Amino acid sequence: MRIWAKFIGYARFKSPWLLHFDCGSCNGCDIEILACLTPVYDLERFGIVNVGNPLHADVLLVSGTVNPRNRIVLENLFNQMPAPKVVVAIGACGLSGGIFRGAYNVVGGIDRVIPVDVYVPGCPPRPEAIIDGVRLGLEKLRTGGVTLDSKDGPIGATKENHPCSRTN
Amino acid sequence: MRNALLALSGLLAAPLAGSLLIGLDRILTARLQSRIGPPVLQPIFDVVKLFGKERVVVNAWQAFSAYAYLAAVAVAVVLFFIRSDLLVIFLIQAVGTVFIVVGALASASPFSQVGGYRELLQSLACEPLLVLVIAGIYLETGSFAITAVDRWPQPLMVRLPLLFISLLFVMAVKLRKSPFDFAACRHAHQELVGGVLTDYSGPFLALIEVGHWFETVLMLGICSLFWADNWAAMLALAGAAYLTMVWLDNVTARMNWRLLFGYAWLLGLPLALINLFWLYRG
Amino acid sequence: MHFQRVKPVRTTEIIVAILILWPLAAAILCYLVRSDRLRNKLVPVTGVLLTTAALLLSIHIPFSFGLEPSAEKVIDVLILSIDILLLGVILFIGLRHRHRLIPILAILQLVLIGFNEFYPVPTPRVNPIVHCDALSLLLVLIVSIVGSVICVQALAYMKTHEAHLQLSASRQHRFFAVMLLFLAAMNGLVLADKLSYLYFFFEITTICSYLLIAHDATPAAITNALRALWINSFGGLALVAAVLWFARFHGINAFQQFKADDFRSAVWLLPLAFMCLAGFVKAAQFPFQSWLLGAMVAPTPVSALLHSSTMVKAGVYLVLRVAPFFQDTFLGLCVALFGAFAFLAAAALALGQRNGKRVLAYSTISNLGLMFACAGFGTPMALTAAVILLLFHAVTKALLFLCVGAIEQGIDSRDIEDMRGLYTRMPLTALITVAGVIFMIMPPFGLLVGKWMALEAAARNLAALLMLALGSALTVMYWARWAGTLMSDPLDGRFRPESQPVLTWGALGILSFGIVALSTAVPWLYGALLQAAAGDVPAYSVHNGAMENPTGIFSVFPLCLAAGFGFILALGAVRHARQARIVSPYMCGAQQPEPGVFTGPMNQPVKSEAGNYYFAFLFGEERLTGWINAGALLLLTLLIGGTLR
Amino acid sequence: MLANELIIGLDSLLGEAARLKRDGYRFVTMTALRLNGTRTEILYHFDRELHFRHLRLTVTGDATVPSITPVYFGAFLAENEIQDLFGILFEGLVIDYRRTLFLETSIEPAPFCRFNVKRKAKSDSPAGEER
Amino acid sequence: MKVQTKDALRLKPRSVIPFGPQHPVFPEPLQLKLTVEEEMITEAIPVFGYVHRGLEQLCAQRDFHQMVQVVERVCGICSVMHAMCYCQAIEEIMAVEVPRRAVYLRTIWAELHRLQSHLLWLGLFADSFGFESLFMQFWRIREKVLDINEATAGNRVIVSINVVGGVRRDLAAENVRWLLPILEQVETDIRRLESTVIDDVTIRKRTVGKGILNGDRARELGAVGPTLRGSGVAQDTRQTGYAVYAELDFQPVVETSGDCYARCRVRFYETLQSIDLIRQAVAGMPPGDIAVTVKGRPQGEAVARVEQPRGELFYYIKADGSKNLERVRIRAPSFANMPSLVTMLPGMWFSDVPVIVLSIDPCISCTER
Amino acid sequence: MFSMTSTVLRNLVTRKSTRLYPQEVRSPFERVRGDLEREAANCTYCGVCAAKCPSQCIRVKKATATWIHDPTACVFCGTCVETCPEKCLHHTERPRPPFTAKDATITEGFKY
Repeated sequence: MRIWAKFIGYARFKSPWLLHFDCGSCNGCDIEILACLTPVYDLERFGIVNVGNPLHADVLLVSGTVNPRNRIVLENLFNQMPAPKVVVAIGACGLSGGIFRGAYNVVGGIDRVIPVDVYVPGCPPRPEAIIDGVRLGLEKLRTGGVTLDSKDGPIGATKENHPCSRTN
Repeated sequence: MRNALLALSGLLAAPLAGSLLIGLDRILTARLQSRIGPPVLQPIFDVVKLFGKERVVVNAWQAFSAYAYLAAVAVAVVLFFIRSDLLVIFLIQAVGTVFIVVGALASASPFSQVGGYRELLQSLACEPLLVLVIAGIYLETGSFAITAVDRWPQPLMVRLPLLFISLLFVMAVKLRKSPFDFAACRHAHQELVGGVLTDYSGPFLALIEVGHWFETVLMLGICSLFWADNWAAMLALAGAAYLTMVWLDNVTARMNWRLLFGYAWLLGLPLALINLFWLYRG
Repeated sequence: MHFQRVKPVRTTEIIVAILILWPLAAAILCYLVRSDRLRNKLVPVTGVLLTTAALLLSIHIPFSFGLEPSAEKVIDVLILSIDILLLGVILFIGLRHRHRLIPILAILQLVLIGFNEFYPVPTPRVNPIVHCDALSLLLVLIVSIVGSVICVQALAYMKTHEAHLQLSASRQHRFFAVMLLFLAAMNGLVLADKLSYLYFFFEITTICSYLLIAHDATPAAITNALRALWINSFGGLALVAAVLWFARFHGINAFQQFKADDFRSAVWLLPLAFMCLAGFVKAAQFPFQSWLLGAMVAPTPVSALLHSSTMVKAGVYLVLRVAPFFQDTFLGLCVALFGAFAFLAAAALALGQRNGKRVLAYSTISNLGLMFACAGFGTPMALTAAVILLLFHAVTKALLFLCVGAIEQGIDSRDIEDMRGLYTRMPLTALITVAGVIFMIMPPFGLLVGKWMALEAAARNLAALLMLALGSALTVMYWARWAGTLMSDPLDGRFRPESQPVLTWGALGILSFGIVALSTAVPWLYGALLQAAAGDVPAYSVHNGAMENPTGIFSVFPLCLAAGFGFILALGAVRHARQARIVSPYMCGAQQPEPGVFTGPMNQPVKSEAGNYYFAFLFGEERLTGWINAGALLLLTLLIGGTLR
Repeated sequence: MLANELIIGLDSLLGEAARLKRDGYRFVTMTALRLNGTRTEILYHFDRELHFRHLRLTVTGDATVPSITPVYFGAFLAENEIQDLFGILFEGLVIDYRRTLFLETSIEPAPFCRFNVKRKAKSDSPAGEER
Repeated sequence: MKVQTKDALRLKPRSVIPFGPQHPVFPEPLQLKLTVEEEMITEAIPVFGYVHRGLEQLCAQRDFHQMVQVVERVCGICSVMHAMCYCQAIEEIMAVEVPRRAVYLRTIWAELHRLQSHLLWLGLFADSFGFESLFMQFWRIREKVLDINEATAGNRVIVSINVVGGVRRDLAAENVRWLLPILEQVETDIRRLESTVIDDVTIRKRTVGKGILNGDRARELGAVGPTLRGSGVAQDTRQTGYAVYAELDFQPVVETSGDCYARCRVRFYETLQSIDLIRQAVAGMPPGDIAVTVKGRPQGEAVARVEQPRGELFYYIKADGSKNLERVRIRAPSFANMPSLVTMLPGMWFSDVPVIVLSIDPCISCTER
Repeated sequence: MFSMTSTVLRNLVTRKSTRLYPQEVRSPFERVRGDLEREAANCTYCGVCAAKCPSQCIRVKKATATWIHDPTACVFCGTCVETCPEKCLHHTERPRPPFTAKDATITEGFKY
């Protein structure tokens, strides 16, 4: 059984399927994510496929400042994903709201809505950084310590699972 | 006893061969796109990972459909390995299709539903072709049993070349290859997201993926019957057919189902009929 | 299986009498004593009796018997006078409703019969008058068992039905009287060997169907009943013409006198073609399909009993009975093409239907077409296919009709679109319906065994093969669409039992179980009954539970085993999956907590909908029926004209 | 004080728009800007052969502006946007998102407002897709 | 908006499909509420607001220099044009004379951006009809353009090169020498795909006759850019001669059939046109300063427009003499093309939705800002 | 017809265009705007960078000699680098690596 569990862990590491959601970003990050899948960076080397469907995905890549309308979408997508799952926030907007902090329709930061496992800074981060970010997330996936269980119901930005309070 | 051994080997070898084939397919596709591509074992990693995921269902009966689909294609492959009746194999693999559709329709997601209808339309377009292909084999060998093909002195290809082209149509559809991957697409960059597979998740998706391995092997198996002289020729023909599929996948845009009907019924069906007509006359 | 008449004749005579006369008596009793309590007992008792009798009959086949000449004469006269009476009734109905065709057709039949009586030709005395071989037995079993189940279920159905209609006075006595009378007539029809008796029972079924369709007495019911009456009268005319032709020109008045070698010239084949025509009419083949479709206005048990599982089988029986005689003739080829065409055309029309009962009706026509095609091919394999289809179609279609009846009473609609997500409202009925669909289109169930044989038998006929291949694909499409629709909707995984009368559950249970059991037992049934019903030459050898011949092999037992195993596995998976986390279906992330609802424009909740595809532009009735009728007429002309060569 | 500018009033707006359309002008966009007090300026930008033409309309308070979407269908997004962000309502919008084009109703008041206008519900007029 | 096609047939139950906000064919969140009858679209209602950030209002919080960085991030694909247009408007208000070399550099980067944006679009468009290997090819070529960006401006996508009064970086001579052969390569690569994009049967099956918009209708709906030029209207904002376009030799690429195929052709040939323009600009680039120091604060109002890859980009700026601008109004081309999209969809097949939507190259972040 | 064939076949035989990123790292271009670094020794805490930053992601307190830069909000535009009077800010060639948790001192320093 332990061997099987180990094998599954290995397979998780070898076969992360992506879901990318643009949560109000300027396109820069989204295009860089897409660029990762194309020949020059070829994320499929790592078994990564962009599935575009939360029910199939293991890794949620989110870019963009969250706004009140799409934060619901983001929560929905996150809750639909089967555990174990990793959330990678991409770009300055996704990390904190970036340059748009202070605008009236900006919630600012993915981690105010769902727990984030990896932060990839940059505006936009270059594909190498995104690859690093995803691999860092996978490392977390293999060693545990990610959002393994989502059976506790919908996850909002509650104090307990807020990554800022959870880590450190 | 021999049959039992054959059946067992079919059950074990088919998914393995199917997964490796799809792994190779992904590498080759990547190379054609100037990429490196995933490791050969990638399909196996994918499936193992999916088995290890949380069970998330949209409708519990989808689980039924997934199992039924897998069972149907597995039985079809087993029947193929014990060299049973081609028509029975056809009917049983059609069961798999129906369960895929019922599973897709069981979800309230419009993407899954539309995918279900498209899957039905696909089978509507290509099942008559498959029946005609099988009938052609019967007319040539005098029996629907595959054993008759094994015993047949000359390759079927000699007398059934047009039917083989029709079979390639069916293969393109069944293997979900572009240009006919509009019901469910492996790349998912299409209007239907995952098509019929949209609302399957985790272990259930894994079952369907394994089923797809079986189906791939089955289709290539039927293909290989056209040159059943020796193992090398069978493998070569199946390999060539699969290469054709990969090539087609990479040089065509996705069609829609109207165009599929156009091609399958206005091109594939007449081709098959012309070939059958020869056989009746000859 | 060649027993000469060694069995005591007396037993078989009693059984035959029970099969025909008991339901007749019960019908009269039903009509006269208008008591619910009596009826509620009488109908099940009749059912049990008929079932027992039919089963008992199976150990005596084949047998035939005649009557004393004096007795036969009495019965002849009796039957002739009832014939004339019936035609008089039909004439009266036609005149009363100012129908143009019915009186003409009735008068034509009367003229023919009267002409025969006034200018009789000497014919050899007929003995036997009753002949029961495996084919007849098969029909008797279907009529007696499936028919009884439907009648018993109708007890429950009609109660709700009448409550729904809010009638002042119950008309159930009449309804059940006609239903039972119909069972008697059907048994008589398949057991009678003498052609004039056959015609007599044929007419009774026509009248019965008229009465039952018109039962609700709504304008639509009357119109459709009249349509059924005139079309079936046309069939009656064809039959009487054929019967009289045989009697007057060939001196033949019973099936037993047919000899295959005779049927080589037009004078022999033409009446045979007429007989086939009568069969086509009764089986509602194109272009006569409209009566069957119209008959759907009747209460659902009527549809189940008359119009799909039993009455239309009379037509198939008639053609199968004469099939050995047109084997290898042009007529046979035409029948095969005609049947294959009907199979394809009806499947196409069914695809364009969203009325569940009409889908069933077209599916019936389609399957009957397939049986005719098999009869036309005439090879042992094809005839085996025909009888297997006959058996399994009757049972499966009865099941589906009862399901649709239950659904209709549950949701007040026959529209397939309204059945979307029926599982959440009527889970068990929905599941049984889905099971019925699965029985229709999936191996290893009997119908598919039949279809497999039919396809293998058709492989030598390119045109028929093409039509069958296309038709099968269409068939799968419309059934799978329906099954998927029933199961669609987001579910919380809970099973809420629904309430249905115990009789309905019983009927549905018996039929479903029957199909599974019979399907598993196909190899055994084949040896015991079906092979004999299909003719003298065995088409398949059975070993290890597989049907096998040089053409192909269908391993029924192993496949049933696999199917059962797969079913249990999959059911376990469902139970297991119910424990899993239920999530919303994929809605592009816009879903709301309420199932199937997404956030649309202006933040308003929008119910996501998914409509079935019906391809009205291609498969709509308005679009296709004309062409199909024309094609069928063409084939019929070819069929009749071809005999004149 | 843009070049090629015409100052118009509420009543001459639609006529002017229709005239521009007749003259073959393409609708470019609309700009709203909040002036001091309760006045709001709405600029309509048009273009013909790569030359601009602007209409300047000044409205006061929570006046309702006639929509030019019956003339220029393409203006529906711009007008809806101004409804959202400035709280000015348009009368006769062909597709009316009822102030939900960009913003959730939770964002109150309209972000470009320097004073509070009441979000008037336009519930009495049917929404765009019913027309 | 409800554009009904024919009478609804009795036998056509409708489906209501939420197409987006998260949908793999849209890189950005946009929702189309589609009503479909047997896969034919009868009604399409777009839903916006998933990318709205409200950055026009940020001018109250950032000074007019900082706003350059903000408007660059309206859209990550065409950031140069946004900054350029913004700077042009401010420069007009403040009457700043921008050095010639800076204007040339702006033009070069703008055309590089157009080139990468069109290549990106061609890839996405190929993906919209499931031609994955073509998608990969175009994106592979695009990487070379991005390399030029990265080497010359320091970043791949959002190059942050414009400032009010000029540009921030100069193009060194060795960079120019290095850039031209790469452009050569890019051009060869693109030309190699010409026969596929223009002639492939399967592509034509999916694009010809889809989403037809005739010239009059396009003008009436306010369409701009390739959407307009695909409908036979030869209008290109670059003809106004902003930056140095007045000195460069080019003709707008125009197609007449007005369908997705025409728009695809326009963009495809515009990539080659961009390469040509870059070459012209590089050849004609004068020596000199790359920026002037801007002193003082703007007061007044101005409009400016440039040709973005998707069409005409329009800025209206009003300044009241303070450090912060009073109003920045951005009308991106996708905003102007949305009405065309809404009218193009009904009557088309569901499988054509991605093709038609992508054919206007929608940039939702531009549309909603 | 299938004119893509020549392209895909050429791809099959020519060198793959994939950069094997984690194994082989391409040498960066000059003056690439990577991570932001400060040479604390030269910094006078004048606050020009904080004032000019369009993303407002730098906080400077002269009194306590603190200079906090929030990498989660920084858009790496280079404005601070150009405007720093002491030239003590510069971009590295490598982008800032991803991290799994926000730095508490930064989140404390920037309450937004």
